[in-house]
Amino acid sequence: MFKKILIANRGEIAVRVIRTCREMGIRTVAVYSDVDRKALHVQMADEAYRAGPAAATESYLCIERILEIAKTADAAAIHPGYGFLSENADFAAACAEAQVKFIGPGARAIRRMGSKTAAREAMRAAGVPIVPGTASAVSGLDEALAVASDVGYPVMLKAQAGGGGKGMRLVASGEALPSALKQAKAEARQAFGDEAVYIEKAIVRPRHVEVQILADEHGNVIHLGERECSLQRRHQKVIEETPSPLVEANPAVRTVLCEAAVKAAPACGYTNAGTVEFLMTADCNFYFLEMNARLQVEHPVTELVTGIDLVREQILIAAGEKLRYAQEDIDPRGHAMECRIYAEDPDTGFMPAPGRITALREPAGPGIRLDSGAYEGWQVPLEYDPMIAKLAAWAATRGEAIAKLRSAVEEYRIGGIRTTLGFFREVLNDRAFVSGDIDTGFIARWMAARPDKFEKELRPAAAAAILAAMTANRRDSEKPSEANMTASSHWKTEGRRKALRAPAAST
Amino acid sequence: MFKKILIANRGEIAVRVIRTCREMGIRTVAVYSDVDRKALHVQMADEAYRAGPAAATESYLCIERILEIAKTADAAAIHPGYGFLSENADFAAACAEAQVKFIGPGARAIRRMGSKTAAREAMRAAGVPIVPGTASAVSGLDEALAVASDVGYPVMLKAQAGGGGKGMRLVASGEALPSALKQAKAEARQAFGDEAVYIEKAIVRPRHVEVQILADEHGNVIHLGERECSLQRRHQKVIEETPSPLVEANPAVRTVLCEAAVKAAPACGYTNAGTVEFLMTADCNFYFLEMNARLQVEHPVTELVTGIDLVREQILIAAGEKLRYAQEDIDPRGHAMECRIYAEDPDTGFMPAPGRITALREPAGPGIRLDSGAYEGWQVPLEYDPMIAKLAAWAATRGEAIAKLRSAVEEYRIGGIRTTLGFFREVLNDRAFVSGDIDTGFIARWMAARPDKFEKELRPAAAAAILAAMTANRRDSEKPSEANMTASSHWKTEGRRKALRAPAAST
Amino acid sequence: MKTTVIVGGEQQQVEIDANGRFQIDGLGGNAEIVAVGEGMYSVIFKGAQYAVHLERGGNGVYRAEARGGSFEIEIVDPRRLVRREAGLGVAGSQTITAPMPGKVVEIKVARGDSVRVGDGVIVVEAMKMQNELKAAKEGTVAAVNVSAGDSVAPGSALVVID
Amino acid sequence: MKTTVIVGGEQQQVEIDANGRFQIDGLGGNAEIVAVGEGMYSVIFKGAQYAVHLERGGNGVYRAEARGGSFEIEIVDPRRLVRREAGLGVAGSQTITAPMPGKVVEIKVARGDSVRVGDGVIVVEAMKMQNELKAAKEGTVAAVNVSAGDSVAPGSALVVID
Repeated sequence: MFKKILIANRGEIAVRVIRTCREMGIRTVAVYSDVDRKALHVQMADEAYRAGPAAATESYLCIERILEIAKTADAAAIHPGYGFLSENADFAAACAEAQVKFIGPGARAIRRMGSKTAAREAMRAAGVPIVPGTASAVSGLDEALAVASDVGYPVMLKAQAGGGGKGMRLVASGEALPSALKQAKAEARQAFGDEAVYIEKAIVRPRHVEVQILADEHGNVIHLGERECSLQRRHQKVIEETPSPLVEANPAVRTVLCEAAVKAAPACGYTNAGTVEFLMTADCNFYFLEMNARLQVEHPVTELVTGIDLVREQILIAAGEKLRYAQEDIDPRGHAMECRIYAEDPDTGFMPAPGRITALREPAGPGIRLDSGAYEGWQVPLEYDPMIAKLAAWAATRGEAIAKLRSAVEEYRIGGIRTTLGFFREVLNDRAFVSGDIDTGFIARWMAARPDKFEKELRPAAAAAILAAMTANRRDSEKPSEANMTASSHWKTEGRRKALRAPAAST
Repeated sequence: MFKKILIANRGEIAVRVIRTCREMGIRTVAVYSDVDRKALHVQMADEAYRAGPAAATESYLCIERILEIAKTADAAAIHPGYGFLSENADFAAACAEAQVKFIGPGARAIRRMGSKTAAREAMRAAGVPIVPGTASAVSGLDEALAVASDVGYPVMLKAQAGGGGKGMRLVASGEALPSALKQAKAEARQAFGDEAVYIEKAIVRPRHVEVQILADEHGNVIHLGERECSLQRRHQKVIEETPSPLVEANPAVRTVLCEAAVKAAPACGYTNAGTVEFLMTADCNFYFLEMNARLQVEHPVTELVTGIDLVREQILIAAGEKLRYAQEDIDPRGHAMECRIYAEDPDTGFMPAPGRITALREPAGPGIRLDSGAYEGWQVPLEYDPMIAKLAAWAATRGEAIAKLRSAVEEYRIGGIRTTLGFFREVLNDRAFVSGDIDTGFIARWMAARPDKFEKELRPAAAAAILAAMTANRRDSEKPSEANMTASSHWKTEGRRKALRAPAAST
Repeated sequence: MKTTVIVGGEQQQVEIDANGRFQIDGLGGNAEIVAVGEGMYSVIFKGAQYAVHLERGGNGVYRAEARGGSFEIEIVDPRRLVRREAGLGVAGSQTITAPMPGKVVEIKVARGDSVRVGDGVIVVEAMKMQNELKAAKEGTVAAVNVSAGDSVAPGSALVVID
Repeated sequence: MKTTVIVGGEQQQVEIDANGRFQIDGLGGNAEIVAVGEGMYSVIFKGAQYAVHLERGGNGVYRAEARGGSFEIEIVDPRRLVRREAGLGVAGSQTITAPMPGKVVEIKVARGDSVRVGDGVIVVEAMKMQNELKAAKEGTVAAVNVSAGDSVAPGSALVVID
């Protein structure tokens, strides 16, 4: 087994990987950029090395620097987390060359899966259904317009090197295509260093259903069931769950779906943990979307129902061990659901809201799992992804899991910055959501129709809030103004409640 | 279903019950004494009423006041938690009379089980093995001496109305009996308002194994497997786990043990959740110890392996519903272990250490469950039990659960007061503990032989600590001294490490 | 004494005495208000308990969360109130402000340009997301206060539309 | 400049400069020390990271936890050191102090009584537990400063044995 593992990541996922390493008796090496010296993942590691300046390209994305640290620290393996270098084939190749084990699939499999177009081809060959669209990146606007009118609008623009919604755009008509293409390319270039974008027909009201697989280096592949991640905003998942309510209602589909996912792995020489993503229609037709050659953000819900620690299995697989489970050993229990807590302001169209966390009360108790990179006093940096924590709940049924998650969201208090907690409080109470009637357009529609909640039943709560505010105001008027006052001083001007896509204009 | 439940308790258990109520859509009513106005359970409740002054007898133990509040708030049921009124038959009877449902067994069953001697009789009649000793409370010192020399030393003194180690004393010889009897009676009187004490032969190096049962009001009884709670200090459990390592190694015993527990319930007309406690010898003979007619402190470990919310089941049973599970539906998975975090100083013989919590970092992540009544800024009151939180870990195996719990203890930081966290850090690393070689005398022996850990491997850590202390000292010398300084100013005089039973003498 | 409080855009008169006896918009009673942490309060009245989380916005403005509701509360300083009222009716121009700290990536308008509601005006990047800020009124660009590449603080005025 | 630090009962000389370059008992290097919360520090040297949790005990005394070890550290103020050394050898009497805030339940000795090591002297109750404090030396009770029923603060002198 590895004696020491370097975690080439930051935030909650670095913390999460460190936890499993520690439980396995493996020493951990953290890396940090200049703005992350005080980050939680550094405080939890046995060793910590400065990777470089704040800019990710000069720190967390800098292959030479990461490998240099691995060498200095004598790390036997590198866990890349998700994002950053996790699906970078060059990095996997460089690790192999430096004789540091990359905990993930080989460079070749990453390359094939990383190119969404090559992945589509491989899947088509393996007999997995795919969405109609271009076989490779479009050369320019003219080709894009031609393809789009060929498969028919709406179409989806996607970064060839992409993932996580970066460089993705839904385009409803030809007029919107030029600007969308430009933006998608710019985002793709910035996120992946590759501006290639391809086109797919947009499936109407699709659900996002994905299958977790584990593949060892001896040819064994199993799946750990599906997850549904239909609640997305700007193509970013925000709520994920397992089992999928749609699949759960149509259990015959599960067999076909999961078998397709298990077929996908050998089709590209895949090893380690991976996720095969599908779009699924209301009548349970599904199409290959992409394969994520890494640990997913939403892996905790699978861990909660299967009882399997995916990071532990990743490490064991990377160490050359055979899978410890056969397919029939996998016996999911109950229902798990996760929300991603972002440092974003839902009342200003989810604008990023970095800043200092001045107060923190974290939810806990039966069935609650929190994966967080935050602590009281921590300054959420401006430079990276705004996700600061993942809150998950497990219960016997979906209804109980929702109730539990709702209650935990209510308990969760993050002071000093704006977060998406209030948004989840509302969505988790939504009748359609609770009934499982969801698709990837759910949140956009919900935001547009978002109810104004200043209702009678809240009157006593408003009175309590007023009384607390008056008490606080008496105190505050005796104190000088604080740093975080500035950060929040624009509320007043934003109008109340009705959140537009980008309503940062004020009168 | 009940619309509103009053929780006649405080601290972590009140918080835990509130959580399940909230998930079930039941409104919650908290009660609080004068020193608990800012307690966490109050902050989480929908309604909160002052019960009385700090003294428990005038607040949490005051039956009339609690029932008065239940009436004012129009609560349909009362959950008593553990401790306080949870096993008070008069309270259960008073609830019945006031037509408020007591969430627990009926007054008669409590009375029978509450009298340890009557419980022993009932068990003997039902064919459950019991420990040799008196059939009822001893009349005085003379009888005590006679019985003790009859069954043979060592003997155990136990409060007839007891539970939770209060009023219990192990007596090795006749000389120690008078003072022990006096102390046990005083403690029993204070804790339960009843000084009756009985005598049992002390089983040598017993293990404490108990079985969780659920009994509905329609005659159905199931068990949820066993727990082992052999790690005790002053007869207080400090680490609990399920399954029991001893029973796990002798699975045939489980059937007999759990069947005995299931027999116990009808023997005394028992309903709702309960626990049948046994002493078990190394060769798996077991003797009925007592029946706890309430939710146990350590119930989370059972919840973690079975996936069943015991509080939810308690409420459903109290509402008259039939058990939702048959015995064959109960399918425990993996291993769970809990430690009880006390506001006590392990370096001064576990002296209570109330005070203000000045910093708090709570552990979280995969497999971690925290039930806490604490928050940063909270003043741990002097008046009640010093347990402030329970930290539990679930993993596939016992070894992994220990590693996880150890790691979580390491993450857990409670500033401003002394706690037993450091003690757990050491015990969870103990070789004998890890191998499962435990009994109820484990901790006392371990404390006596507690190793001095200032070893070479800690030298760099000590250097880091010195550097941090020097940095802090530069800051602190610029600030006036703080409130919590006083609370900790006696460290210096206590000598380092070697903790005596009651070493509060200083030179 | 009465205090003027603006909640959800509506002015209300609040009375509260030293014993916690209060009167707000027809609701009244005895309230017990205790601070339980930075910005955390527990308020009890008529038996009901409200855990209130307050965020201070400056100038007597607070954002409060309680019982799943979120409220914006302004406690009006009588002196300020005079200024507020004097200032009414002056407006009509629009200032697009930075909603978060970030970097200006692109400015899509120049001084004097005509814009319509929904037109993209400026793109600000933070936390790896490019956010296009749009015009919320029709008019003419009166001022552009920043250049591409500038770092901007939250609330700083970027573009003014007349 | 060298600072004297007492750790685990042993005096050590510590050198540290403004850049974090330090020398302790043969260990040396460049340390980076950052505060990450009330009493929480992260110290990195030679690549190793130590999360240190400090509790302040007054007079330059700290209890520290790091890497599973717990340390008592006294940073010696040169002026205090002089007093310390001057005070040595005066002792011999023993003061039994309250180890926690609590209530005196019973006093088992009176002034002038002889006590032996392990004799119960006084019983203090806190958090529902009665704690019997015992004599740690043989001698005579020189003073009893409290009565049954008294509330006592931690560290207060209860009984003195000569």
